[in-house]
Amino acid sequence: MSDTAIVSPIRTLQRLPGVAIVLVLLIALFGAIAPGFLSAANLSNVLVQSTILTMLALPMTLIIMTEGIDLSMGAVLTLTSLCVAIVSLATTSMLLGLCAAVLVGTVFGLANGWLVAIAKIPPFVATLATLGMAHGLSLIVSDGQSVVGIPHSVRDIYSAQLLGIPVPILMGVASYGVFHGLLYHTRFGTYVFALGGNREALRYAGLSPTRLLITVYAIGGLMAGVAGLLMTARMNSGHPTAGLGLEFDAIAAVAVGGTSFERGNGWLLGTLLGVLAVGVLRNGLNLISLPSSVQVASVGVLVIAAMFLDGLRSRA
Amino acid sequence: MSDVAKPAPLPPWSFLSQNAAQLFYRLLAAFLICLVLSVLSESFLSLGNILNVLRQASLTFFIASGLTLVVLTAGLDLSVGANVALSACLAGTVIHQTGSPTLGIITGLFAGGIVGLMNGVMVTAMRIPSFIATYGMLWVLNGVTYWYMAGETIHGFPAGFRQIGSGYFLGLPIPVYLLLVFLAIGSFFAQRTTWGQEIYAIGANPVAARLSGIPVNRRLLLVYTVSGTMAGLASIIFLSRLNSAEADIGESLTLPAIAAVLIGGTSLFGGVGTIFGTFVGSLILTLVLNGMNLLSINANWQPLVTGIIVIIAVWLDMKTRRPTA
Amino acid sequence: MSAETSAATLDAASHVPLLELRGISKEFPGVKALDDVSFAIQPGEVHMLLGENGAGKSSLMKVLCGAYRADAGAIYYKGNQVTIGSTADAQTLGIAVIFQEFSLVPFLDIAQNMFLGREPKGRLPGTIDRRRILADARRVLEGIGFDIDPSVIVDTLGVAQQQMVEIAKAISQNARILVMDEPTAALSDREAELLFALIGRLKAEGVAIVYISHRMAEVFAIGDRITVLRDGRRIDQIRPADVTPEQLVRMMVGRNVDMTYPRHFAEQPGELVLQVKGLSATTGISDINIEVRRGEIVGLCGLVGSGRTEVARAIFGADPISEGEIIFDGKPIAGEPDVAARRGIALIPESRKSEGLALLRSVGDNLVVAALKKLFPSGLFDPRSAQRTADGLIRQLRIATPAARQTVGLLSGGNQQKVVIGKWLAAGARLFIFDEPTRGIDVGAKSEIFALIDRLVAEGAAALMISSEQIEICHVCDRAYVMREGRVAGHLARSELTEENIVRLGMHDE
Amino acid sequence: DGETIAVFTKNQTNPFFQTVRVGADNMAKALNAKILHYIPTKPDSIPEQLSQIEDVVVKKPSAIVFTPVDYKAMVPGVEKINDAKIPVVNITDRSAGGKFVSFIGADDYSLGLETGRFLLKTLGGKGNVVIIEGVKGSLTNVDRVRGFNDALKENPGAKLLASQPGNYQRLQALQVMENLMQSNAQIDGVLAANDAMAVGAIEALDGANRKALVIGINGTKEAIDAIKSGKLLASGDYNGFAQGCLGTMMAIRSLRGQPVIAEIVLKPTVITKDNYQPFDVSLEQRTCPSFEDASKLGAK
Ligand SMILES: Nc1ncnc2c1ncn2[C@@H]1O[C@H](COP(=O)(O)OP(=O)(O)OP(=O)(O)O)[C@@H](O)[C@H]1O
Ligand SMILES: Nc1ncnc2c1ncn2[C@@H]1O[C@H](COP(=O)(O)OP(=O)(O)OP(=O)(O)O)[C@@H](O)[C@H]1O
Ligand SMILES: [Mg+2]
Ligand SMILES: [Mg+2]
Repeated sequence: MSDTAIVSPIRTLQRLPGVAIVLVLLIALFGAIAPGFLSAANLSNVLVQSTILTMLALPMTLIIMTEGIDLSMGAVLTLTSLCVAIVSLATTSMLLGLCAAVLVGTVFGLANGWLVAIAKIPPFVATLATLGMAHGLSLIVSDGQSVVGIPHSVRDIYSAQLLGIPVPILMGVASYGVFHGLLYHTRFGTYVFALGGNREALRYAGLSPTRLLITVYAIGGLMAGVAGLLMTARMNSGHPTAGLGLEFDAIAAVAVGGTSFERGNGWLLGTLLGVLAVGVLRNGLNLISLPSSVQVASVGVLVIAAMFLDGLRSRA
Repeated sequence: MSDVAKPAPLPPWSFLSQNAAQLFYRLLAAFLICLVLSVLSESFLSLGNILNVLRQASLTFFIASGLTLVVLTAGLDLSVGANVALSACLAGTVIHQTGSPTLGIITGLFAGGIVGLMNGVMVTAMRIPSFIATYGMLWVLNGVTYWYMAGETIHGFPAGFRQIGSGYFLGLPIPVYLLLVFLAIGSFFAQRTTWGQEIYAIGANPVAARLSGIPVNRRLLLVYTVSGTMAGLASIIFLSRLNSAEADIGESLTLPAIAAVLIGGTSLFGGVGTIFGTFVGSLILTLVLNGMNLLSINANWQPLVTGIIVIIAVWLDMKTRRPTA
Repeated sequence: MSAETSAATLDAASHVPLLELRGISKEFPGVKALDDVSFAIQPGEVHMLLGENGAGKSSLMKVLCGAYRADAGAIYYKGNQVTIGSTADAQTLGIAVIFQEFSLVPFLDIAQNMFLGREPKGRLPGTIDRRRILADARRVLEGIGFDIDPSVIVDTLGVAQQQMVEIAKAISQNARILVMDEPTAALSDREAELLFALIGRLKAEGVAIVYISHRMAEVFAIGDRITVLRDGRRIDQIRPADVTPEQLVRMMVGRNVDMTYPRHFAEQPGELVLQVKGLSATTGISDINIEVRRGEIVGLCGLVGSGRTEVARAIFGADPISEGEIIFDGKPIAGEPDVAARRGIALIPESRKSEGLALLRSVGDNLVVAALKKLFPSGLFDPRSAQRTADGLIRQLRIATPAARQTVGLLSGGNQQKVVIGKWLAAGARLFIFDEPTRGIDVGAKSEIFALIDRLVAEGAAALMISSEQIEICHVCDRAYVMREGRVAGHLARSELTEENIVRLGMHDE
Repeated sequence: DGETIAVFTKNQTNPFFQTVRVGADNMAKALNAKILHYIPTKPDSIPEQLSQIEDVVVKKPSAIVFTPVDYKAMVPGVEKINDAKIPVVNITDRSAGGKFVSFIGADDYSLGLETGRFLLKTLGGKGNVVIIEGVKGSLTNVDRVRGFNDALKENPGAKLLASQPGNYQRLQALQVMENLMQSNAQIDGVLAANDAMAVGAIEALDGANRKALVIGINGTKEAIDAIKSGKLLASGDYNGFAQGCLGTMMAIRSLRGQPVIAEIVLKPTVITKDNYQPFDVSLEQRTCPSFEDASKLGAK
């Protein structure tokens, strides 16, 4: 019986997905060599910095589960961030800014969904095109300039605390909670699995894959809207290129987190771990101040290593 | 069962029409853009501008043609742009150090090919999905290039070498010849060699391809290496055309190359597509930018207009796809 | 024929049918799948729907359940005309279907799959009452005698278990009309028994059952009425008591078929082609010793899960081997499938759709894919010569396709199987490993395929054949190995080849 | 002695910031301090630089020399540094907010204006010109292009044919130039917002066998070579090396309680065929200006 006691933790470790192993290793490594890494202030830093990406990566998980992809998310985030800035500047109301951002984000999400589900344009191409549109609109509405002078109520969101916990962390946790509930405990979540796993099954069950698919993309846009508020709050301004490229970070987090690009196999917690792994890596490398080019390369190494570990595991 | 009347035969041209109609619509999209542009700007239809567009399209096409093979196997290579940057910097250094363009060209092609091969190894031996493997590779390459260049620019190459990118032969820019040559080679490889056929088969169903005795991993290695080598070739064209190399040249090349492949009708799910389609895709993208420059459209509008054109082009393409049940 | 009269007497004898399809036609591009088909179902009967591959059985059922819309014809429910425009319409009429292709979602659990779209509502809006869905699922599963935890993810189940989940899913709808499209194709005997018992109970409750199968034995075991389709047309409607299997097959195929599958057994076994010595693999097989000679068809039988597929894959190089040796034509062989293929081994895999064919490519493309090296040794591909080869094979194997350029995914199962075999003929293979070559294939096609295999070995090839239908092994094979739990449990010579012997050797010792 | 100075620059790809970093390294070596460089892994990424600030504040370097990737969006970051009471010197782009020990920069507007004027003067105050802009919305670009335009206004004889973006990228500038040459038979002058684009435009002109006078901005090595060979008319000197030197110097001096200069705006120098020699030395060989020289370079 002592045998089993020893074997089982190893077994668990073997069953751990690559991303979890990588995250644990990174935390142990930086805890040992990076001064201040394990301080509460720094850990809170990592979490706060990861919220925007989390808010994109969660809906991205659902989208990828439907065998889709949303390349427009970073550009839409940029646009919604500008919306927050412009509207709250004009109306001095943070809430109106948020509403505008969520509206614009959702419209883009719906457009993506429409292009994918009804016009039947492959998701990669459809969202590549809407990426261009959102980016273009960002440049047009801002005339390529930063938007500043927005009310303090907006920036306070990023720095405020509730019960001693920074509000962005709370928003991140809340988003995760909502998505977890949505994916694993609602009918809608069940249908998201079916969208990627077997769309025919949905049709035979009398459900409309089209509507569901549009909803999934709309949620992506909506979350980009909410994240836009955080983005603006963080910069205390709106900027026409600020969020470009974040979609690839989100996609990488989803993939590293163990969600596969086919058959509707999604793992939401893995996505969160993926986001955190990238966050921890960047933070730790900043603390030990390696040359910047090493930092660039190490992001790639992290992504490859996590996937490689997963591959090893699935073969064993 | 066979002595009973067979089901009504397909019209004899149906096989052709599936591809031909698609090709037709894609060319139509390009033609429509041309038509609009030639009405709006009289300089558009000049021979000079047509050659100009072809020359500009060539760079995208070189990258996109190799990428087409990767996409045909249901893969993706996000590292092509970063590969161009690194290969260009290495090739540039070699030309500077040795004064020999030939050695530089070999270096560029070789560096690109090695990077492609590494992508292939990750996809086959390490079984990492290509999207992620090449995304990781993109970061690694950027890191290496940033470190290697340390913010410097390599510039000033021998006149002979410069001919490749900016020279003319019989009144046509040399890159246009190269474009035609590689279009022919690429199409021939894809349609008229057994390797090309195997690549289509792998994209359509990798498991079935393996169980049909196709050495899937070897072919994938080949495809990624070719894609990398084409990126290396693009880096040489880039180098000789711009007379310089720096670390950030690749960033703006990847997405247009992917867009060209997809607008050209190659399916991300593999097994469907042609090199010629990719050529038309590169052309459409280049035409859009050319038109906006000719018409002096406010720069802020360019991404928006490009996005809309991409949608229209792909939508036209989708219209002609045979519906699958 | 007596078709019209016998159908008329049948119809007159019964009252208004529960559901009636009249004059249904359905055309696909290039294929007339259904041509003026009429079909009626009574409560409490098992109505067998027979026909060769591509006869239109599945299509008719898809019209019935709203998955396809008919081009012409009408549907009557208890005598009233109805339109079934969607599967939702069908469900309100009490029609449930077990489709031929699985309609399960891989990464949901059994309960979620069973109640997809009909989940019990939880307390919060949009949520699912987890406890109830599990309880309901457990009840249904127990009801059909399938002992499994409903919270197991479907992707981890084997084919047979997935088929049982499909059945449970249909049963859970409390349907009055239940359509089963080849439900036993993937089931082992034990599970099939469960299903037949279940069908008996449902019948007693007055449920009308439409049952599609290619297994002749089942037709006579459970059928109350038979409708035969051929090339999209209804040929006849009769009672099992009124026909012999031979007559039935004649109706389906339009000619006589010998169901003992005559063979030209070789007088003398040829030289050794394949020698498997002490083969073990991590996939769960160990110490396998097998020999195959020229001119022989060697059977490989055993229960589902006994490791037959794994042996086939290991020989072909599709799975790595951990121990032992494979000798082909006197020389050892090792490596990936491309090595085996080059040496002249062919594998006709168990799942033709996912492993055998590129479904979206054309018949022609699929036929030449394994022979590219042989046909074009220079590496230059000539589409016209490929087309000629494909056309030749289509004629030789009598593959029913409008043209070589037809998408292979649109062919019927039997014809798809012929394409898989055809590609190895083109490649000139000398050892054919068949893994369930007749699964889901009609009697006509089956006899053609066996004739084909016979001709192959007569011409000097060798074959190793896996089949779950022991009767086929007995009819066709020169001798057979029986597997049990990953090992070869015994060898049966031609004279010992009986179903009893196979079962005896293959059974687990309790 | 032994202070650590964190130096923030915008990216690892633009040669200009390399000169800034070399300047900072040089000065730190001379003053016996240690430099840590922070550069976003994605060029000019706002979120990344904000994260780097947050991380560095945890690490508490002695002082910070700071180039904001965006002068407005980075203000909250600067305020975080201020809150952590780390002295910070602003270089290159003037931050729109926050408290700084000192600002060292060049005036983009007058750089644009002066180089633009030089081009137009060489053209005799007339001719057809085009502007190739940098990245829309970046401070440097806005000011440089404003300078170009004001120089054009002073010369009513000159005609602006087009103002198109090359995003500070060589290839894009080359293609924009090729396209513009198709619709404009006569182009006499090209105003490019940086040297890489200027050189790209020159390649385009060469390729078409056409001639035009081209100016760029930044005074990079490549530009000096092109001026030397007569291909490039002039380049406005942005003097990143001096900015790096002086920024570091001011940071260290403030730590050591020595007097600092609150603001140095380096006077624009237009590098031409006549005055390129002092710029034609490799970075490593250049020496940082002394504190005394600094005041002469353009202190306010
Ligand atoms: N979606 C479709 N598009 C085109 N043709 C189709 C489609 N579905 C079925 N067919 C064709 O219609 C005919 C009837 O097919 P169906 O699936 O009904 O046959 P079946 O009798 O069920 O055969 P099997 O015994 O192999 O299941 C076949 O020729 C098939 O190729
Ligand atoms: N104990 C089991 N639990 C779950 N699934 C099982 C079990 N045993 C076998 N299976 C599944 O049943 C299917 C058939 O098993 P396998 O292919 O290993 O056996 P086989 O001898 O080749 O039988 P067959 O050729 O009839 O499929 C596989 O999908 C396998 O995963
Ligand atoms: Mg069927
Ligand atoms: Mg099997």
